[in-house]
Amino acid sequence: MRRIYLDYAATTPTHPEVVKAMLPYFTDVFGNPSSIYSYGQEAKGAIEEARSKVADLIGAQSEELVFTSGGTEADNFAIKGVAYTNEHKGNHIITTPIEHHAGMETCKSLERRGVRVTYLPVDEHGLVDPDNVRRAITDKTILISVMHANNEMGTIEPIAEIGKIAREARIYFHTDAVQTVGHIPVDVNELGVDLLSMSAHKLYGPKGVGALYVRGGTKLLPFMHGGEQERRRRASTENVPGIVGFGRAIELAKQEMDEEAERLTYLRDQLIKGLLERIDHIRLNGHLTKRLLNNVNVSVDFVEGESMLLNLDLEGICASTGSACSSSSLEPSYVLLALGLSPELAHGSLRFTLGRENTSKDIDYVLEVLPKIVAKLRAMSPLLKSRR
Amino acid sequence: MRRIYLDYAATTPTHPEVVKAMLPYFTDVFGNPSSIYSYGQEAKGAIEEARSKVADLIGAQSEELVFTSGGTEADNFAIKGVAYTNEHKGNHIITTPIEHHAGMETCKSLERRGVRVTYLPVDEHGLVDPDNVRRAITDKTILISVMHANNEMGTIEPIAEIGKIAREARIYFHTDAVQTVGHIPVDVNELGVDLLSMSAHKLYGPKGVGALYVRGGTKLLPFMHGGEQERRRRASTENVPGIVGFGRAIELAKQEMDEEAERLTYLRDQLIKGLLERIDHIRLNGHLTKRLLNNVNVSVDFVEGESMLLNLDLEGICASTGSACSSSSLEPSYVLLALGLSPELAHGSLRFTLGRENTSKDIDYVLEVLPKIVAKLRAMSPLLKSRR
Amino acid sequence: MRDVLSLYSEKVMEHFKNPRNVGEIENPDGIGHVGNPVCGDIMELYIKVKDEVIVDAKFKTFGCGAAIATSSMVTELVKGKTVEGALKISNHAVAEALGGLPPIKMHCSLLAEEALKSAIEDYLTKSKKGKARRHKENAKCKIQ
Amino acid sequence: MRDVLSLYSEKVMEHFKNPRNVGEIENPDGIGHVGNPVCGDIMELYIKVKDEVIVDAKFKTFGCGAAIATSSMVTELVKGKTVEGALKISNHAVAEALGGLPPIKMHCSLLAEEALKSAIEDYLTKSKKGKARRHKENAKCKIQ
Ligand SMILES: Cc1ncc(COP(=O)(O)O)c(C=O)c1O
Ligand SMILES: Cc1ncc(COP(=O)(O)O)c(C=O)c1O
Repeated sequence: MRRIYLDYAATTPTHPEVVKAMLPYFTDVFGNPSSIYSYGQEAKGAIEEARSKVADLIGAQSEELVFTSGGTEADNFAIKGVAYTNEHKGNHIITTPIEHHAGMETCKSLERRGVRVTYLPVDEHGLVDPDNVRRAITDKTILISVMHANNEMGTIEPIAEIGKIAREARIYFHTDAVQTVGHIPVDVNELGVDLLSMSAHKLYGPKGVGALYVRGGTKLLPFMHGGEQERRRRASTENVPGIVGFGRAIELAKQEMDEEAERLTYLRDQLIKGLLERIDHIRLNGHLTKRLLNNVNVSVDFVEGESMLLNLDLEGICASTGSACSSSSLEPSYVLLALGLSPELAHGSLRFTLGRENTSKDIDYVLEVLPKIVAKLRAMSPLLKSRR
Repeated sequence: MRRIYLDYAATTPTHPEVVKAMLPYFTDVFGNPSSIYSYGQEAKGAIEEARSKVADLIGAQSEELVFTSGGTEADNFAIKGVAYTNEHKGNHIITTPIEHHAGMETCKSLERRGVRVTYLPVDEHGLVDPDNVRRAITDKTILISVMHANNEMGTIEPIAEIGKIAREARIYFHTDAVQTVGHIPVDVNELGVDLLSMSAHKLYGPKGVGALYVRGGTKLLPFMHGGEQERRRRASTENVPGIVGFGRAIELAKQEMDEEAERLTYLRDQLIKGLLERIDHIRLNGHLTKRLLNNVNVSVDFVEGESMLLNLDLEGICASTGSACSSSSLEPSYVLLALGLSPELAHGSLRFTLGRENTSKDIDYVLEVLPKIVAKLRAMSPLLKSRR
Repeated sequence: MRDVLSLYSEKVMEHFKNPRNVGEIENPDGIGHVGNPVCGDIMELYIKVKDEVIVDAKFKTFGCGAAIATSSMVTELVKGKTVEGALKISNHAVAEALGGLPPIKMHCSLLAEEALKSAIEDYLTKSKKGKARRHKENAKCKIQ
Repeated sequence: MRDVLSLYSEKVMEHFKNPRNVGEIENPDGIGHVGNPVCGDIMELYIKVKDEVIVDAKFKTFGCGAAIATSSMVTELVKGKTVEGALKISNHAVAEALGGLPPIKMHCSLLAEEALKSAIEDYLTKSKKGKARRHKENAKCKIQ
């Protein structure tokens, strides 16, 4: 049976070119970049080359980038960093109820330590209203953190507009751009952000490496204390192969971005259209147009997400769901609930996220397989009966 | 010119077998381990296999291991974790002045937040006296953190004895075992530790992955907030290839440990003896016998470390120094100063750490080259003159 | 591709793929209705009783793979048992019969046990053969 | 293996490998002694002056690669200069002549400048041709 991977927002395969670029740094140029002998300096050079590639893609200066172990660390670093560095100035953070767990749980951890957090409302498409940001600002506000695009339902937020408001109010502005960097154009100056999180494994780079953009002049207490790596901003022996791979992945993403964007947008729209046509009682979650170009998120009435996923998996299709049952908590996706969905609909969500290897055939296959699965599950659903 | 790598304590080359084990997890089994489809579950299985290998080596249960991005994160997680979790119980930490930066800077960051830290004295060989630990305990003490073996001068601390004291006093006990795991036997129960830090790249595994052992029942607030990975103890998409590589490296270390131990001890002693014989005004730093089996640390009178390193590098030899000049601060190694060395002697230190690829020939070569370098530098040293 | 996901045992997947006794019973002697849409699991269990023996059982379930498999299994286990015997079927028995469940899915087996108890109570109440016993509260959205 | 380490420029490494003017001058006209063992850099600079022109310069240095290279370079730069001209040699000039220094090593060039100034002051004091000017304090253990 062929396998159709439609979960690129969860993670991507590392591009073979990326693996190739990484390999010498495991066994050959393996020196510690902090060492002064030439052998360590070579590794250091490779890191700096990667840094300038990443910086270049997002319109930043090399010195403004700090490599991390992934998107989660970048979010923790940014949010806790601003909170701890600016304790004397204030203790209020503005964010949204649809941030990734990495942002959300970090904010909650700060709430338990006395920080006040405002979770702005979002509309039924998941959009934040910049006016609400403006209104939420107090003289104690030290940080605004709004994600660039949501990983679950794909809505792209008005970051540039919020950036203007943050700048006027002179408040640090962080965005989690894990789902956008490498996929759509991201420019830290156009967005007006001071801090921006990235993760390599979402753009065909390796797992376990990411970066935080920190605008020049931003004071930020380190999150990882220890040695003097990353200009004393992030301790620990650098993950040289990972960083090199990240750089190479960024380079490839840049080359292919325009073409891929067009191709994936077409496939995405094909899938959305097909699903809405072939399955009744189904709805698209997230914004129709202000949307990640590879994201399809639907809620299917009367059936639960995990059972759809398992059936899809049996047919060789990898997808994802906001149903609780696929995680170790039981509440359904807080992101979908924030859009106003009922718990049933949140449990009945399915996410397909497209990527490099997908073709029209994959879409056709999903459109052939999923309606049957839904029919089978609906036949055993007590919810359907109760509506007859 | 041949290159002789004698800086295995800084980092090791990733073993080719380890790279081989990692490769499939970049491109083939690349799924997100949190996904429920079979493809993600395969990756999850690989992680759990690695976990049990690591646990097995240190006499722990699999559930007691949390993978991290390296030794630094493990130290941050352990120390900040205990401090934040036990704020209500007390605010006093006992540690040493010779911890790795990762432990040291983490403690300092806590001091800035009101935690009281006792830095125990060490004797001229770098040994902590367990009686001093006992005496330092107060009813506010929540953590004792003493490293297993020092990365710079190689002294192995009496961890098991301190473990007994900690257990009697019912105080959490952390050890940084980054330099020992995979090299000498480490058993969490024999050592009596509750928390133990490891790093893969010190044992022929990849950079950017490590682990923290957390004894069952230990309450520890997460350090990285976000998703539910690692049983909610450490968020972020797992670095699957890195973790698999760590597991494989541990397996290889276990197989080769006894033989390597004997071989390296012999080479180490050959190098120590040779250096003391061939260079006058030189002294061994650290303990003569309670010592990492691959560590040689000497101070050479009248000459500065970086200039020796550079000359060694020109001859193809990679080593390291506790001289400030090799880092971005100017103070010399706080570890060597803690032994009572004068600043000149600390600046004049050289560290050779041996590993898998070294042979007797390498030792002979160092013994041939270094005396000439020292002679050349002494000829231009104002310190030597002043003693004539 | 492996046919069986390692998250679940082979037996669970077998019941998930081919659930037994799906549907409703016309004029059932007892109906159990448990679960909660917030938690993402809703089970309906129907039983037919003759001479104190459960002669038929069917279910309808909205829920994850484990919820469907445990529903299927509990209907299998219960058929042919006396009402008293059926009351002794514990969630662990259901899980065991399925070759085990992942820890985070054990609550599904509890739900199946509750659905059964609830159906039997319904039967006992209707048939006035016993006083209504309070069945346990529905599982909260919490992992047991 | 590359002959030149990328931490330092080729020029720095060249002076490090073959430092010029190592040693002491017997009966020097001025000695500069700067640095501090705590910071790991100690420089001694000797000058010989004839008709207000520095005709010879030598050094002894305990320190890192940059310290040795800047010592070597400053002795080269100073030879043949008048005392007044030599006083104008800045640390930046020394660093520039070496093809640049890594930022964290700029303090070494400052030390070289100070060693030179100190030697000239010593000369001026001894020769009573000027009042002793206070030379700047030794660099603290801090990166400039
Ligand atoms: C929007 C967003 N932020 C943060 C993360 C966390 O990144 P990582 O898994 O690299 O820690 C993810 C993905 O997991 C994400 O989609
Ligand atoms: C004793 C010790 N602890 C901690 C670390 C930090 O480990 P890592 O570089 O993996 O963060 C090191 C090495 O750098 C070390 O030697």
